[in-house]
Amino acid sequence: MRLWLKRLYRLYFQSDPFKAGLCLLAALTGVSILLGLAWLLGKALWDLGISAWGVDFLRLVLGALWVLLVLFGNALLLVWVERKVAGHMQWRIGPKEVGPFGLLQSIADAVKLMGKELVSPRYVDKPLYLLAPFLIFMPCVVVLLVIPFDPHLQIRDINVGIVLILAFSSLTSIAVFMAGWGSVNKYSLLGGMRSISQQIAYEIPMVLSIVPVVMLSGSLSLKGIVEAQKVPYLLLQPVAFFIYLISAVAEVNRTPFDLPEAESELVAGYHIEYSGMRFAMFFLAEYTNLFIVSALLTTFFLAGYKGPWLPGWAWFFIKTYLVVFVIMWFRWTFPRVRFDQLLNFSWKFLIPLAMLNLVVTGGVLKL
Amino acid sequence: MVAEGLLRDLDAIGCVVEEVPYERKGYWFDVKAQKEKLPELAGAFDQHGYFVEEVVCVDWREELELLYHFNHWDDPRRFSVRTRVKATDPEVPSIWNIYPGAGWHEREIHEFFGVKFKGHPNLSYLFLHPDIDFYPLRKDFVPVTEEDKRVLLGRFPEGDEESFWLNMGPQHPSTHGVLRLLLKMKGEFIEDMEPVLGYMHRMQEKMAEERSYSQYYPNTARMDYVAPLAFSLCYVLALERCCGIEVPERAQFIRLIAMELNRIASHLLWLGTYLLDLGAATPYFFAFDDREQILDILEGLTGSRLTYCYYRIGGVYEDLNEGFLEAVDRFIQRMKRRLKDYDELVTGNAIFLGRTKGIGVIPKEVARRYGVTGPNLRASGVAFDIRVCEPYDGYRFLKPKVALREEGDSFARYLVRLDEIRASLSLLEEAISKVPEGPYRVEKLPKRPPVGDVFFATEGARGEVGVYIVSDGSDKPYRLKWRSPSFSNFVSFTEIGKGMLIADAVATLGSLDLVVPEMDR
Amino acid sequence: MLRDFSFVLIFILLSFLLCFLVFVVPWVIAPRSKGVKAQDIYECGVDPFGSAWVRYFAPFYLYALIFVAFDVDVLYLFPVALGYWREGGSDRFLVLLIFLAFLVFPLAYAWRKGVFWWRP
Amino acid sequence: MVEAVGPRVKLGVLEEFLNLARANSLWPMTFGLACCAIEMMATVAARFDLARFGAEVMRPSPRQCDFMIVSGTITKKIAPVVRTLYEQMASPKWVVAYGNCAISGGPFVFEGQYNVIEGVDKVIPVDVYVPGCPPRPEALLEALLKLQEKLTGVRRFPGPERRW
Repeated sequence: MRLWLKRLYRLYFQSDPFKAGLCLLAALTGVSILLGLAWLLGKALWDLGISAWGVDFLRLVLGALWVLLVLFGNALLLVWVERKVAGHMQWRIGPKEVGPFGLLQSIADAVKLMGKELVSPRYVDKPLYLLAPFLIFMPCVVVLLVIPFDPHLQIRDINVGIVLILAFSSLTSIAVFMAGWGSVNKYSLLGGMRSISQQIAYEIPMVLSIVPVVMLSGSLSLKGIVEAQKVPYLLLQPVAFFIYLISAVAEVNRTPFDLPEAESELVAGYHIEYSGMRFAMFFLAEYTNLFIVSALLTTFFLAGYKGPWLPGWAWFFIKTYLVVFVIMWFRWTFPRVRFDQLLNFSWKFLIPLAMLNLVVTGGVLKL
Repeated sequence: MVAEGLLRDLDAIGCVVEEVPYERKGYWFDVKAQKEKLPELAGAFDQHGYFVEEVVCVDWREELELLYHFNHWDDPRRFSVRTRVKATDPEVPSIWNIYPGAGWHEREIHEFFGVKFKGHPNLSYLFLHPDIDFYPLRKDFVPVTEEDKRVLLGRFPEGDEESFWLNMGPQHPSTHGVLRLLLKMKGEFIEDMEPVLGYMHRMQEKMAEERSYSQYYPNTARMDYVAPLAFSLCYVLALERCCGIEVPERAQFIRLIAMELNRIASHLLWLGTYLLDLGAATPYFFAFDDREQILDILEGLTGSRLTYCYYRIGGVYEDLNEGFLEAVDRFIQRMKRRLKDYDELVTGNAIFLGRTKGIGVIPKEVARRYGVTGPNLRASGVAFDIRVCEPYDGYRFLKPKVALREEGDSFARYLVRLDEIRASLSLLEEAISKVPEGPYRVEKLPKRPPVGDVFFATEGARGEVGVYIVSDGSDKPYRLKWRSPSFSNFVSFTEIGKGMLIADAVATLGSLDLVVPEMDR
Repeated sequence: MLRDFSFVLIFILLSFLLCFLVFVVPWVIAPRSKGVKAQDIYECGVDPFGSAWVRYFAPFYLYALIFVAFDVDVLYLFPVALGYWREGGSDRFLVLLIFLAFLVFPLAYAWRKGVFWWRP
Repeated sequence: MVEAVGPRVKLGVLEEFLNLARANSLWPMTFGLACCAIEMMATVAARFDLARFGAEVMRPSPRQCDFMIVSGTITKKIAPVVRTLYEQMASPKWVVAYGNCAISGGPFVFEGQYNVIEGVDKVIPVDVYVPGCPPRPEALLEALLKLQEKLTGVRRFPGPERRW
């Protein structure tokens, strides 16, 4: 066993380009096979119809597996991508030594965090402090339930999907505030306060930019919206698209709107007292939320899984990760805004603009 | 001129003013005053628009001598005001209400020498650890009495449980080192603050008294490690002035080139970390990459990357290495291109403008009363640059262009620093074409400096770097006092920082370009 | 409908279970620190003065208040928008305008009252 | 100084696997003290790029980082802070004494000195010592490799002698 581990170690760290390429190829093949499998299963189940209880149960089990795959696969991938993207934007190469092209970097991080102590400070408000990581993780799982990855790959097409998503993503701000308040730390308290007012400020323009989409498509189900898009709504609703993009960046607390965890002001913000796996939950939620808002942007404005030649899920992931890349690009280019500027930008500019956009859309549709 | 008007006033107050040779002493007028007349005297200086450069205390065993160095932006002829008090019960009237900047120097003297400043509102610990129960810089062992200890432990908000007190630092990403600010917050706003310094107090001044002149010299570079050559240069030039050594012209040019390269490196480091404070990570990497180019050049010249020990009394350690001038030229061309990139990436960015424009304005009057110098002062519209006002060394041959802005806010400080990089580049371009041939150091040096005192000021990357050396003719300094620009720049923040948002405080603190070990010494 | 939401419920439970499992692992395999201050509140390495739970200042609450005025109304926009295009006549536009006017009012009022202007 | 108690369940293979992961994901704490901190920053920057080894994730909160780089002089005033920060780090944790000051007080030790603690190992346990005043960025990279070697028992790059 020991020898085997050492061999593995040597493969990790002293791999030549050939071996590295091989590893990458194997990893890619594995992921493709998994994706294809999930797609096929979804398709088969779709064809079976959804009346039978047994099929529902099967969908549930497969759906849970799929969600886990997306959740963890996406987080591992995005952490690596982010560090690599940051590296290349900053004239360096980023993770390189851990596995081929540093691909195993995020796995090493995850395992390390798994073996890290869970410190729970003495003076914290125990229920709030302990519950916050649960609550921040929960919306990520639930929202993935309704996202249409493919015409056949949607775990459950709930007819009020948008409302469900809005309701659950609002929970994130509560979890963050619980973390900030429950830590009884002054920095985390400031972070929590900032977080909650930021999230509520940007939720309104976000909702107001979705309303025109609902007007155009006449459906609250995500699949219905995708199916209604003859052309991507980006072309019909460019203003709503940009409002949604900005609000999305703010909702997931990323630079230039990463005020709740502003490193240079609040040290680490609301998760300052969290260590090990508890911190990892916040980390995981951040990247999953990033994926989710990008996926929703794709669904609402970029015609979701629709596209020529390639299968639906391929189009979906390509578009989503393109949006993710753009948001990362923001992060490594812009400085952070100030807090009152952030709030007032929403209340004084985005919300009036979104309303105006709504009125114009309404007027044009009734002409 | 301003000084003449002041001299008449000083006569009226009744002080003995003596004109001293500037070339040997570093100041023009030596004013001897009774300690009771200090506030009146300070008032006269204030009326004529002088600022306090530093306050020095020298322990002459029976008596303590207090020195106030006053200087003027438009008429840079330095006044040295000295007064003597009994060592047994030293008490002096404080001038903090006229010059709040001097009040901070008084706090320092209070804890290091035990001089009591009558009327000072806050004489608690600033630098020292409460366990140190003697006055460290006194020549004899003088323990801290119970009563003094109470004063020193005075102003900690132990009982004040109702307010929101926030410790910013010592371990905080945006204080760049171990500065600690105790902030009294009102939500996101700062109501009041109490800085706690001295986490990096490394006894530079005490050490100077224990070591010989040349033994102490390498440590000068460890004070302001971002632009160490300014401190080295200041120390070396002060001793040269004291001994009357004339340095060969080639050495002066080499010193100037190295100094300007170091200044650019320092400003680049500031640029990177400042943008990091504002949340933009990428400029940090760009700036550090450019800085590495300078470090390569300076490593070839001096042999080390960061804490140089290159200047020598009477010249420099080694002649220019092969290919040095070409490397500098290559760097100048590269840097000119890169400055355009910075302009595109940072200067026009709307978020950056929103964060820095109109934030942390230092008015001229505040700058004067606190003794702010360097780029921070020049961003407030005062063209005060030691390189131009009191030209020393190579700057007697080459005049740098003084970057100037009127606004006084963080954005102006950013622009001034970028302009200074440009000015330094053109100065370098001129210098490398004019480096004369000849020896690079003088062969014969005196063993020890003569008895007397000397002050020397140079323009570092952060402002006026000054050193005051008292020599008793032995091979060790009797007293050595640094004027560190960051300290004066920082204490101005205690006034302008009140009522700020915490985000603005970070933006302002970053724009002041502080180096903590230089403040703490 | 009920079946839809049973999915949601099951997923919520699933996420909690997952989280719980993830927290048990480090409890088992991670070493633990000893130290006097290991369990204390972190504040840049020094002891904090006073509690973090103090009276907080008003602007945040003002934002929360206008949010309450806003959010519920905004949610009612969805039913309005749902059948907006395909059903009904031009009078729907008037309805939309009236609805939005109710939204504009609190915003204008808050703006006028200086909620968006921060001062110490 | 006993600084930590072991895990509740300890398996040899599991421990090795964990150590392998730990060695490849060492997150330093953002804590600069003095001169050496500048070289630390240079190590993170583009030329030396600590990110290659997955160690560029500078966490400012001690709860989330794995090792502390003590980059500067330990004065009497900062010593309790360093101690507190070390104790507040989540275990397992390591310390790199970076530079002569952190090793022994460096150039700031002289007769009659009153404020410098001569070496950070008088305050907290140290795993890797890096000499130099200040050490070059390459030295910090080497310290990182040494720390990894301490964890896995294997040196990442073949050094002067290959172990296996």
